Amino acid sequence: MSFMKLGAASALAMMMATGGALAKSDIVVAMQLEPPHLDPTGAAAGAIDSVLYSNVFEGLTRFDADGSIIPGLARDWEISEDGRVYTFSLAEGVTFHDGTTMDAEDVKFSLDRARAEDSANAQKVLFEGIETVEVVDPLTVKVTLSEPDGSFLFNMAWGDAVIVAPESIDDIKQAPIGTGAFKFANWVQGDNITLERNPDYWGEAAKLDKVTFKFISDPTAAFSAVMAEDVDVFTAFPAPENLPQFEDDPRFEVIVGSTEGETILAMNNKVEPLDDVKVRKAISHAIDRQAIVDGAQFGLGTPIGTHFAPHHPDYVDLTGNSQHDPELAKELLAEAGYEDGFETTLKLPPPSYARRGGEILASQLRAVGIETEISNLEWAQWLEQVFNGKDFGLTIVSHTEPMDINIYARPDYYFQYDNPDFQALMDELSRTTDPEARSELLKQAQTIISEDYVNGYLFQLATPTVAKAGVRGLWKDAPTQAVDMTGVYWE
Amino acid sequence: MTETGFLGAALRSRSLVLGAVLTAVFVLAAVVSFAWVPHDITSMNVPDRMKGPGGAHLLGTDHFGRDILSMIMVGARTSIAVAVVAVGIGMGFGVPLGLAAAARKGSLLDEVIMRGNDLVFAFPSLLIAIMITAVFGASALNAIIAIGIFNIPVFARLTRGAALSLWTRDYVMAARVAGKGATRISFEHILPNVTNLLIVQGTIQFSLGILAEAALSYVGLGAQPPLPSWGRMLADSQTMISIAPHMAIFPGLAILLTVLGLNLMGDGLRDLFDPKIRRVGR
Amino acid sequence: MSLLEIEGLDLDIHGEAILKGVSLGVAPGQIVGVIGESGSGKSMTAFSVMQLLPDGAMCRGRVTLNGHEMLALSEQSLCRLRGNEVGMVFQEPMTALNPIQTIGAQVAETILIHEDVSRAEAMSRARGALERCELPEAKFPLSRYPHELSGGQRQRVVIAMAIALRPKLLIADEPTTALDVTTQAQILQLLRRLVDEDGMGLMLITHDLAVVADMAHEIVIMRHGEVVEAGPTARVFAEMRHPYTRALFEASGHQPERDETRRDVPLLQVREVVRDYALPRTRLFAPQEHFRAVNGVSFEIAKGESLGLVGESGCGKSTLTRAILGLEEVQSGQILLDGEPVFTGHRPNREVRRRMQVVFQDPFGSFNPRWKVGPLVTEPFHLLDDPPTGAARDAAIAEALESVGLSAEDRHKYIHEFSGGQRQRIAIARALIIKPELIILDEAVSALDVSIRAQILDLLADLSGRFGLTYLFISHDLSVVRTITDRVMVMQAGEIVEEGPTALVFDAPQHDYTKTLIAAAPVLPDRGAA
Amino acid sequence: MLRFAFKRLVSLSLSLVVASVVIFLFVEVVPGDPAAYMLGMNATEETLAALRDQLGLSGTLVERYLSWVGGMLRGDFGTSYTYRTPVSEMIGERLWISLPLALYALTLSTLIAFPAGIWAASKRGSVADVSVMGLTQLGVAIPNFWFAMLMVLVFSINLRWFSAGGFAGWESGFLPAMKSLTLPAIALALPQASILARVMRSSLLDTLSEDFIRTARAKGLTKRQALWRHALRNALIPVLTIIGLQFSFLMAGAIIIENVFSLPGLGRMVFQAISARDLIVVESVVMLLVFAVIVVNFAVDIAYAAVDPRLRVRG
Repeated sequence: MSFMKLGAASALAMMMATGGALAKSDIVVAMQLEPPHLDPTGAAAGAIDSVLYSNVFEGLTRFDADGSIIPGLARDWEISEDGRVYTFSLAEGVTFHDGTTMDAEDVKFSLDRARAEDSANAQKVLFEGIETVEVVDPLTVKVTLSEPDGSFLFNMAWGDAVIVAPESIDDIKQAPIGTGAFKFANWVQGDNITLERNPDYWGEAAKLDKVTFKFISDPTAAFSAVMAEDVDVFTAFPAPENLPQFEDDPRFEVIVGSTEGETILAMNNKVEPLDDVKVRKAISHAIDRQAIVDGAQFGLGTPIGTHFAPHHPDYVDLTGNSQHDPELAKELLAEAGYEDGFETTLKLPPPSYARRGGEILASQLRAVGIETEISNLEWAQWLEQVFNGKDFGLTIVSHTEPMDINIYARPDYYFQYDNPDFQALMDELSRTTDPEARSELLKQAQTIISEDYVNGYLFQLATPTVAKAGVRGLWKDAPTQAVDMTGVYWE
Repeated sequence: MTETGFLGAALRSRSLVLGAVLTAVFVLAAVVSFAWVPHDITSMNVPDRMKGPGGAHLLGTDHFGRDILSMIMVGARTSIAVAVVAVGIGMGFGVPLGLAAAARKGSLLDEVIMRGNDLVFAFPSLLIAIMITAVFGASALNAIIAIGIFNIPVFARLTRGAALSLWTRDYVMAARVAGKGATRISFEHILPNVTNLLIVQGTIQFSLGILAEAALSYVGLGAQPPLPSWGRMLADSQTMISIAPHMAIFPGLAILLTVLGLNLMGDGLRDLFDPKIRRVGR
Repeated sequence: MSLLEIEGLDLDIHGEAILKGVSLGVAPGQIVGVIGESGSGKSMTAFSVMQLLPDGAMCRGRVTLNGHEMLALSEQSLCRLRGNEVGMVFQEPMTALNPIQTIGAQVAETILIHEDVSRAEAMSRARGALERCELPEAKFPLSRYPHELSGGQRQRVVIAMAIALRPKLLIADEPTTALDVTTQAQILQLLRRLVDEDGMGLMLITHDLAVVADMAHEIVIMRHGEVVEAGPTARVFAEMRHPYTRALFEASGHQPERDETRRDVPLLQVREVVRDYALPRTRLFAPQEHFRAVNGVSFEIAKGESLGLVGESGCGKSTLTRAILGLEEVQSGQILLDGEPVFTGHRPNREVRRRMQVVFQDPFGSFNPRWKVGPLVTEPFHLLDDPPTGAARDAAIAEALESVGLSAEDRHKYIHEFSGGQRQRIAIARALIIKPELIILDEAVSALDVSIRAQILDLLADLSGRFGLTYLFISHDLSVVRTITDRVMVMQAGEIVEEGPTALVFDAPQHDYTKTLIAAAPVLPDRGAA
Repeated sequence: MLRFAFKRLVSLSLSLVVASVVIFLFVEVVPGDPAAYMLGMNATEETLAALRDQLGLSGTLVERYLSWVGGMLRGDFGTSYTYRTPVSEMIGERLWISLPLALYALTLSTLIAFPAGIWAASKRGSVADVSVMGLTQLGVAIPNFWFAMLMVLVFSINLRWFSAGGFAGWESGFLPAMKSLTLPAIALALPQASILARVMRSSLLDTLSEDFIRTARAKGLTKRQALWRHALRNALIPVLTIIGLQFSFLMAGAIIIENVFSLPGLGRMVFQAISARDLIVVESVVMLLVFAVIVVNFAVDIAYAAVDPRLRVRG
């Protein structure tokens, strides 16, 4: 029976028992959700990447703290003129945690595995562009794309594109073997995962000996765990309402960064009356973003006017298009033939930004005559009814994938927006690699979806991190779902 | 026990009076809430959120700035409605099953009903309630069904037990001599003599229903917004318990006092109906 | 100085006076009979001696037992006396013993409580006490549990417990009321023997004058908490100074006048009836065993006749009744009422059942407490195809109630507003309402006090004369059957062992089972026999 | 006695079979596809189909039921969709929290309820009786999750005596582990102790009014001796049933308390499995809980026979 597994010393418990003395080279990081398993290429659950991305697994390229793409296992690369052939030269002397060497073979194995017919990779679409992967020599790989893709290097930095080894692929879900600065040590299911420093790491060694990830889903338990100093850091703290208490407590410091999560009021563009742009515009003007941010997120989160991350250089502030103006909203509804408003459904997924935001939004829409029937769904039901079934009027969800404005170019996507000009714009974007041209195209794209009032753009999801004073090197923002501990240390 | 005697004894029993008063307060609050509520619970004004009790808001405001007293009054409607209908389902199905099982004691029907009861008792009620709401979606109606199902075996078993002892009585034999069939006897003779027991158990199941509804909506599976419910108010208040304790205390107190009132009433009624107690006299 | 002296004992519970100025005495070796109907306070007197009174009881006066002033003693010292100097035996043997403890342990406990002896020693003395009460080691080892014994045997265990420490005084509160006639005789005989052997005083409480008549040296007659008459048994029977004593005596031997004309037109014919009950299987696949409750019974009742059926509990008389009433199908044989079969195929037919009704024993259990008397009495109308309604219905109710000596207005009352005797009258009214020809009286008067019993017997005799009714009178009480029936049958283990005119059967019983039955029944001395 | 046990065993296994069918059908009806839940929003249809194959979700209803039940008989509950580990292993780990918690709560509840019930019954109508009855009325009425929240507020956040949640793990020693189970056990024990005390009191009062108690008093036993030697053991029988019911409730009913204290027990695992549509886990755990309840009921029946000789002879 699994008693032995439980018996393995859980770092957290030892820590607590021996007090803070050892804390200097160890750290306990708490987060809300526990990863279902430990294969980042086998599921979409963000928690897997949070624990393993760049700590245990590394990809060819890698996200830096500010979201820019920096070299990973591929030290440098040349791109052919027509932008279709990428030749990566790999870092030397890189070994996996089980001692096997990491070379071009492993890169080819990982990419072929992700794009294979029966691949269970959640982001399989990132690899569709790859035509061939050739091993030139142990340290060089040549990847040929079917057509140029400006964001290929960006895609290779995703957690789903990390490099894995055929030797250790079989039980990767329970014992992940990567090339990162930390090695996987132990997993007490339902409670914690511990990582230890990888002594023979090829790059700059990690400053900490041991990192323990503790999973506390209940917001009150989270608050008390931090207050009782059971944990050193709590990433994406679930209860923003408690932050003021941590701010004025000298033992702690609060870091509020932003994420790639554009939180939107998605409208089903194919359903009466939401197919009429006037109605969508009316709804956008009925929304008071600041009230939702204050009410639901206790002030955390920056209002957005379009589906783009405000901390990104190419962001255009279009909140002006949808100012909170209930009178205008009523006029627009009247013009569209709905003087006494209409009834629609508001289906909400579990996160508190959706549940609380939904209640506030419902009262704001009611003020202009739009009645909403709220139904709180679990993720499985939300995916089935809203995302796949498209059986909804309105819903609130935060899209946390980085740079995902291209979803507006997919007519079969759940809010069913079909605009040929926008689709053409997206094709052009994927073909251009020149940065200035790309940012001009991105600006145009943001303006189209904002003026077309495809969805009600609410706010960019913030990520509050509460840490003990003295912890250094934590990421402020979350350009991707990751808790990169490689650069973290105690002062 | 002539009519006046019944009322006299009722007033003398302390727990019955206290229980009735407590329950009446909340039933009244629910009824009044249809017509009047101190503050409109649909409108939110975030600026004056989490205000302590006193001033404009007698019991303070919640995390959206809504008046807690009004929320509790309207929440009473949900809790009481769910519990009443759930007990109704329990009695509606349970009592006839119990009567039928007793009328044909030892027959296959009796065995099937009793085994069925044991089976339903074996299922962990809260878990099944959660699964029901997972299948049909979380709503007050599904909470009613989930809680109602687990009331059925309680009433079936209670009715069967009481009916079995009545079937041995001479006046049932007299009715059989008068040619009456089992069903007719069950409703003319057995049921009237079991109603006292059902009323007492009804109040107890009513209070358990309120607790169950609160538990379900606490995990988010009871009544959905904008319909307020005490359980969900507790769940919402949980994270702010250290900065706004009043948000957690008042809904909890509402649940406590309603359930306490019902249980006291149940006790009072049990003593009132129990001839043993009455003969010895308080 | 006599063993027990009670002087001017007053007792009230929650302010309600139960005993008023009761005085009586018991000398060593003397048996004092305390007679009274229910509610006369006879049991409370016994409990006052033992000081085992319910909460809220207030005692005044003097009770001295063997020199101890009982009312003044502390609970501590009272406990030392109970079981040691005074023992008590109760009415209900079935519930008097702890069901989950062996009889050996329970008897030994009396010894262990009062004396510092080893458990083995106590057990062996318990063995001795049980032997004295005629419970031999072979059949009744100490390891037996109460539920494995019959009512009579359990009463013997209770007696063994009471006399284990050879108390000075034994109080027996209606020790044999719940037992059969034959067992009753044996228990009384045992008590007399124990009194003689130990020379202890016995306070015997009963409501049956006959029981006390040939046993008690002195008798005390109580009514509503007061002693109305007391003295040596013979003198009391001879003088009967107090009117209540006379009424009590007269009622016990009451003989209602009946017209004795012979009748021979048969009404009910029972031919070779057999009735079996399936026993629960002892082993899973064992063949289904049966218990034969009625084994080939045949008899006839003529119109207007009053037939008695006597037998101890378990002889099958109730099963026979249910068969006659058509409530249970018989395995073989036939039951005909005026030539018509009670059962056609598997269904009892209504026309036959319409012509017979039943009156039950327990006045408190035979009425639905939720119904008023009106609907209760008219329930048999359900058997009629077009029962009377409106005014005709009211008239029928009024006639039925008045014929049993109640007023038509009683129909609006609830049953709990009537006494035991009145309820039995209502039961008879219920039986009369559809004018049946045959009424089965299943222990109809056993639960009534002697004085009320006499009135009901008079009523039944009068009704049979007026309406030409035929009675099947079932009882375990021979003295009642003797006074009201023309013919009598004696039933034992499912068979009729003797049958004949009542006077003949009682005076010259043939079958020896009948002989033991009649011998065991206590008989009142004839009036005036000095 | 043996036949009595055999008969109960037959009806027990019959209800188990019926329970397994009911659970399986009920879980199959739950809408929502586990594969979609795991692969998120951008998964393509073939990847979903590929994953469903891997999880063994594609067989027909009957095939899946038979393989599930067949597995269970061999102790193999199948592999969890989300965690990809054998369900039996997960259950094993979580049982090490739910079972001790249930036993801890049951002991607490019995230790509180027995003395309170006996004390109240022996002093019927006195101040002691009224106060015990009043307290138990409160105990029954308090929603245990609200009580848990208040305890966390007072003991964890303000007084810091207890950690507010999480489980220290058995390897950190018996005491720290029990310490983290203490508050949840108290929250669970409160209502149970109140119910048990009331049942104990009423059962004892009934027994004290029996005839054999009067016989015992007539033999010279003091009130206390009569209560301890005769009344108590007879009064235990209905109390046994309640304890049996409570244990089965504690095993499954702790879902909410496990959530409030974020204890990784069985209840919480099933709750999370339901929202993650990890159906194989849900089926197996509910089946296990039903099995536990039926076994406990069976044990209570046997205990009946041990306590009450009248039952020993039956059957």
